[in-house]
Amino acid sequence: MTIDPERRNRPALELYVPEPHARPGDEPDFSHIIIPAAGSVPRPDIAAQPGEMKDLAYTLVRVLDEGGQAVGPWDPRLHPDTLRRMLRDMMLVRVYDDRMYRAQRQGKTSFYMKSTGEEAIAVAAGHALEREDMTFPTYRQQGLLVARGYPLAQMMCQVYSNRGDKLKGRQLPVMYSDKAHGFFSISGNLATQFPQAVGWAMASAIKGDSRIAAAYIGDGSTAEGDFHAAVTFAGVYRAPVILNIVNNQWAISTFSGIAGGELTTFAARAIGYGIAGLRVDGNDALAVYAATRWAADRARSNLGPTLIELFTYRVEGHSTSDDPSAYRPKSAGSNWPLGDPVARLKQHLVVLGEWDDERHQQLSDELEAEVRAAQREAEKLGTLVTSSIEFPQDVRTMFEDVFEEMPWHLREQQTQMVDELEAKRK
Amino acid sequence: MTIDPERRNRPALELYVPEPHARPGDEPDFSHIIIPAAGSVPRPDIAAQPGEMKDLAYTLVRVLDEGGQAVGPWDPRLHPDTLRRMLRDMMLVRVYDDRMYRAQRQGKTSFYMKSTGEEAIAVAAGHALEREDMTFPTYRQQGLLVARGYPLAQMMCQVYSNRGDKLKGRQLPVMYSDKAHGFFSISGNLATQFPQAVGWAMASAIKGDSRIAAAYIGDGSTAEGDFHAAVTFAGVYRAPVILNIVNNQWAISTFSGIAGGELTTFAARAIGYGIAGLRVDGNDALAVYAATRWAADRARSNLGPTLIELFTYRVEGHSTSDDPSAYRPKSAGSNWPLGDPVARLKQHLVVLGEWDDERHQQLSDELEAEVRAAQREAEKLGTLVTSSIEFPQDVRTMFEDVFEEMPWHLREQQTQMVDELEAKRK
Amino acid sequence: MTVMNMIQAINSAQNVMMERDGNVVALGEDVGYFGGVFRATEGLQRKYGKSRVFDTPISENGIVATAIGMAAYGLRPVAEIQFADYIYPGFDQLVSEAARMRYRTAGEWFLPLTIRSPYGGGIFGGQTHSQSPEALFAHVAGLKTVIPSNPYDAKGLLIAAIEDNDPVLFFEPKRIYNGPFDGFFDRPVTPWAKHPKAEVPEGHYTVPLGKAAVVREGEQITVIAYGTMVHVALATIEAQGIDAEVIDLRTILPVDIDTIEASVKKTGRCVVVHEATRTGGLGAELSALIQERCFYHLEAPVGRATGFDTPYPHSLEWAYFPGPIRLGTAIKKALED
Amino acid sequence: MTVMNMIQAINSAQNVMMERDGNVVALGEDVGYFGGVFRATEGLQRKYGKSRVFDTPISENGIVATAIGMAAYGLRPVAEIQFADYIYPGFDQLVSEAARMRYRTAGEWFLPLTIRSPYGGGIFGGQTHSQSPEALFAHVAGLKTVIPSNPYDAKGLLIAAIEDNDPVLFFEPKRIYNGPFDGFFDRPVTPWAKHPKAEVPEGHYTVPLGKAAVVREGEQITVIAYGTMVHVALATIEAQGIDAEVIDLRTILPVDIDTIEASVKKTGRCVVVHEATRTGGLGAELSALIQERCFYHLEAPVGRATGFDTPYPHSLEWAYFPGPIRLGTAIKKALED
Ligand SMILES: Cc1ncc(C[n+]2csc(CCOP(=O)(O)OP(=O)(O)O)c2C)c(N)n1
Ligand SMILES: Cc1ncc(C[n+]2csc(CCOP(=O)(O)OP(=O)(O)O)c2C)c(N)n1
Ligand SMILES: [Mg+2]
Ligand SMILES: [Mg+2]
Repeated sequence: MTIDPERRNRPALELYVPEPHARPGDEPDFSHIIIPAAGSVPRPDIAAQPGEMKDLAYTLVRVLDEGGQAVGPWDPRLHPDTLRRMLRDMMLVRVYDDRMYRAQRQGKTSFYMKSTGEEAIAVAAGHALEREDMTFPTYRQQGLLVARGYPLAQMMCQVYSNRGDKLKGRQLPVMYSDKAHGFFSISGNLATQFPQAVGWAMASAIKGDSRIAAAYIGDGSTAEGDFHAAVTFAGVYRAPVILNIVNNQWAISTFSGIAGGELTTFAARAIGYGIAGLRVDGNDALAVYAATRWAADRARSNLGPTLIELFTYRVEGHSTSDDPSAYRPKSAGSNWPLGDPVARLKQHLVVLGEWDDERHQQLSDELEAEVRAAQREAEKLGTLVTSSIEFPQDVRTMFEDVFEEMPWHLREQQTQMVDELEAKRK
Repeated sequence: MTIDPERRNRPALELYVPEPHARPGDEPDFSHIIIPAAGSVPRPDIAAQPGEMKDLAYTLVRVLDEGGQAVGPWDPRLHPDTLRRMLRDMMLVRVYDDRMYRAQRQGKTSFYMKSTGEEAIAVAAGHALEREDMTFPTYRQQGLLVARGYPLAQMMCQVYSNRGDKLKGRQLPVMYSDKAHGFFSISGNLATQFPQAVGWAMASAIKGDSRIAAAYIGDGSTAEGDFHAAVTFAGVYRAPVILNIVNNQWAISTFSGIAGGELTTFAARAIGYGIAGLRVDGNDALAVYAATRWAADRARSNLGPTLIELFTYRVEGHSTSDDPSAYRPKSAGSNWPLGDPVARLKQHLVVLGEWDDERHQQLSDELEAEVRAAQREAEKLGTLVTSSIEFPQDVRTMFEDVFEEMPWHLREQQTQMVDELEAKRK
Repeated sequence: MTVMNMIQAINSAQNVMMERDGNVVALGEDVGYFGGVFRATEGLQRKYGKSRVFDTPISENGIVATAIGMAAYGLRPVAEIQFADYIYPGFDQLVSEAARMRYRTAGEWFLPLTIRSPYGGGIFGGQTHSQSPEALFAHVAGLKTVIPSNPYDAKGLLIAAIEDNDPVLFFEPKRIYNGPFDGFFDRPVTPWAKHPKAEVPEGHYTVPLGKAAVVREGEQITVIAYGTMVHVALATIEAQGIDAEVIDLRTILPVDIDTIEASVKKTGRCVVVHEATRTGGLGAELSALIQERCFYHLEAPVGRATGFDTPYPHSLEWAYFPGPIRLGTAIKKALED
Repeated sequence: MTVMNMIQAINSAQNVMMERDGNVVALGEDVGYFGGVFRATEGLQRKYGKSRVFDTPISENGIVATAIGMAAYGLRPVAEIQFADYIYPGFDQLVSEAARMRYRTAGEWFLPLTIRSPYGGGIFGGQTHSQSPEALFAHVAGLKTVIPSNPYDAKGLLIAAIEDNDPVLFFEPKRIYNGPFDGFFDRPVTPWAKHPKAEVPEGHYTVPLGKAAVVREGEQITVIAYGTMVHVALATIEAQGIDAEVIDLRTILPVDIDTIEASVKKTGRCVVVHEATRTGGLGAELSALIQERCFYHLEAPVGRATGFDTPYPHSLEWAYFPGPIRLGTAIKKALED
């Protein structure tokens, strides 16, 4: 504290710095989390004005209740086949994540990121959207690719940066891209995809087409200016876009309070911009499905964007480079009161009489086998070797795709590189 | 419209582009503006939670009613001397603006920006804040300097980029700076000052001091990422800062709808971030004073930031480079239903029996004389001559203040410039 | 052929392209109803409608980002940044996204995107309406940068930029919007009408990206310039009676190395002139390239006549601006060395 | 004296300065409780409290902007940008604000502000965890840029940066955080412990900004390097048995021209090496400066060994990285020419 000659008898100001409810050594504490009952939130007509549905930003759209029943107006009433497909895709994402995580630990690649506990968010949206809609994901929506049937082996080739990687080993693992599966190229720079999705959606409107965009951003990343640009432009032009905030309550080591999450919900941002907003239980596949559909219908009817906060919890570390026990209680993930999305969907199917433990185990074994087979296939095309110049890619490709046509300086550098490599090989 | 093979029988999307209510040739149309009665808005305790005062973002804090009476809980009950000082400062700003505008038209400088119709916003805040508080203004709050008694001649020297300009002619006219008068350097880059103010306020809190910051931004500029950074950081750290949005309904040629103003109020942004927000009649000096004081008291009591939308109208062109008749009806400014801030404060004083037309005329004449005298004084120190190398500044100063100490390359360039100038003079 | 100034030529390029290709759209602050603060999009909204020519919020970041999204969809957006000095809020989207998209997706996504921006000094705009940031973009792999010096090139290059399948930054030297300013600020301004390059075809044509123009052949020295500086260079050598070869780069990246190399090998001397700050400016790269490639032909060091390493000061505009004296001194030095 | 690696030295510099000066504060993404993703601020929050060492929202723009405000108040903020590749959202605040504040207010406001950022490649971080953007900042008048190559310098330079009254960018080559990597990626990593420059005083000392170090004297050729490349340079000339003079620039801007000039005038030959993309990189400026100032001493063109003009590709890291072969080839060429 400095001596402020002008302070007179005023109180000293203090900097407030938000602090999570529990730190390593503490018991995980989720007592501050308010969980409205499943089925308790009304479902407005898609043509309702944003001003009429502000309350939806402060509650939680939930369909699956504690007993595994689907209840209330948001129940999307899906056919059991659809539910089983969603369950399968969520389980597949989890098996895939575990495998790739282990592959990284085995030194087969440089980096990996799991989506454990957040599988419903990507998978249910993948099922709710139309195939021709474009998604602008973060690195935690691998479930969108799985839900749309993208070959696992191809995903793995990207993770391995190997000969089979359609991105030619240029991107960090998990930064997939596939136009045909409506999955926009993932950027290492957080939040940039959010306003790009709005531009894409505006283009669809400019052309008079019917395709919409669905964008994803993390709770931490909402602080970036790109978030603001996205919501501002989406609102002004009534862009046909779904703006999803995946609030898994952690950035890397910082909790959502550092992004403003102590002050209000992330869904409330929608109110600030005057657009429609929903807050949804992200561990409830049916709620995610229903909310996505509702927002998609609005977008497709020229009723503008919807901001959806998907409330969930990042059960595991941020990435393979992270050890969460350094900043939060070890068992935090397993104590998350909204449960596990896979277990909840499974329970629902069981309650419906459409599923049982045996079939579950069988499916689980099948998926393990499927992933293992894909891995074998992918590894035939190589894995990342970090201390070798036996690159899976032809080095000449390094100079391609900087521009459509290679200019003289890149041609010269390409020649230089080829000579260099020969010298290295000697 | 392209043929979208996947559209099936869906409706075509359309891009919506907001359009103002009236364009050149139309009658000015303000029928959509909702004006709550003066005195009708409650005044919460400063310790009230932001969540309890959301309504304040959708109404309009007004104190002066149509008859010139100060009414309701926001009446700051100012002494007539204070009211007269505020009136005087507002009138002075207007006279000053007119003079400098004319000076630009006479070729004495390159550029000027008036604040006509917005004088109450800066002047009343200047009176409500403590002298040691720091303001982070835009180019339309010259009234802050006037209210704090900054010498007019010095302002003019800046506008003329002349020998007397403490900024050494480096900044575009109206980009004043004066630390001693708590007026932060104005940037040509919109919005940058908004998060800087938050950082300044955080520093005051870090030091345990009691000084607060008041920042200004235009309605159009709220779209910049800096706005988002400012409100996010201010909320997270409960920074002692007042975040003022001056909504004069126009950027340059674009109306506030292009910044999202059709969707909700700018004050509603506060709700989105979970901080306190007010919407205030910016043409009502008493309302501006009261709101500023309320927000300042909150900030000083460690209760965090307040976002204030000051609702007003840009009566004249954006700057001397702008002709508003190209994009809005000519008489729009004079039809603005919230009236003229000078006339309204004058009326109030008259109603109070503390003022009359004669004194008003006398003051007006005095101010004209004062401004004319200041102008004579300033012009003695030169005006900008755009086609000459008879610079008011020593050219060597061009290389100073890039760094605290001049590095070798700037010293070399300085020598080169001096030689060059001699060659030019020949 | 019609006589056009730079603004008219730039307007015409957009008009021609919007007419030919329904995927071309224009956006930016004040570009819609009003037609741009420099009028570069005047009349286009009236002609092509609000969904193809529209005003944007004041967010350069949002402008670039949404334009990227539009380009990813398949449009060819032409986005205006009102002044080049205001491009920095969009810098991340340009550098991390626009420049990298084709590369990081191995060609699956590419961005036929043009960013237009009035640039450079000479109009008493002070330090935030005068900047020349081209070198920042030249250092970023994946961006092309174009700077025209006359109406004919402006239209042809802008059409080429819009037709290009990669992001192109198109900087418009605002000082020469209305006439070919040669740096003699104390002489009356000449309008474009008298300049041969103001004869502009009304329809479609292109001036290829990546190709410089030798605007004057000469033997004594090579002067490399672009934008406003082309006119300064011509005026300077004329005033000094020097038989210089003057190259108008037109495209900053990829630079036309063949034209540069041939000229410098012929003359043995070279000066680069630009308005941007000196350190790390384009002159540095050109100087490095030339000495790498023409070392044994060089009879004197490659000179640089540039803006100083300071912000652009409002009242000292003519002390900052690299006019005929600065360039003339550099040429004289290169000839004498 | 203690043996420290780079991270420890950087941590120590902040610790020393926070202890001495109550105005020094540290902020950035994950720098508070956790102590930074590279642990550069580990233990500081515990020691100095949350109001002096704190986590920020993920907004590089907000970090730079609020740090500017704090510096304007009179603090000496040390802000971390988690990776240099993520500095671009803060580019406008750095370029338009931090760099200009002293100038535009004629010294009334100045900004004693340090921006630290891990930078450079060599850790398989792919194109968004590997970049070297220093040249972008060297082109901007008003910013200083520092890049240390060893623990001793890192601490002394960082203290000097924090004490400096102008904004300083402090880029930390993350590849050498734990050991002096020399570019031979197929050999085991040497830890700092064996390096003489890992002997670091525990208390306060400075290494002055703007001064290069001649890390090896030699006669045949001058190699100019900084950061990781200093170790690559030393290893390369040792492997090739060349008697080169190796200059470690340490400060990128203002560059130590006297040391460079003296060395090149002595050796007559020069190669600049950096990891950043070649076109418009710092090598261009150095090459231009050297040929301007040492033209008649140069026996061969100034060479450049650099990263290629492409993004940094994840799997081709060792093809991109300018290691001993690339530098060796450039040196050989400069010696033979
Ligand atoms: C512009 C930018 N800044 C910082 C980073 C480093 N970074 C990568 S992920 C991450 C945390 C993101 O948290 P959140 O947005 O909540 O997403 P989550 O990982 O929880 O899904 C950070 C800080 C980055 N990649 N890009
Ligand atoms: C970053 C940036 N972008 C664009 C501009 C150009 N510009 C100057 S003022 C202005 C309009 C600002 O409107 P608003 O924020 O509403 O403020 P007002 O002038 O109405 O007070 C624009 C677009 C700028 N100065 N800086
Ligand atoms: Mg998160
Ligand atoms: Mg406005």
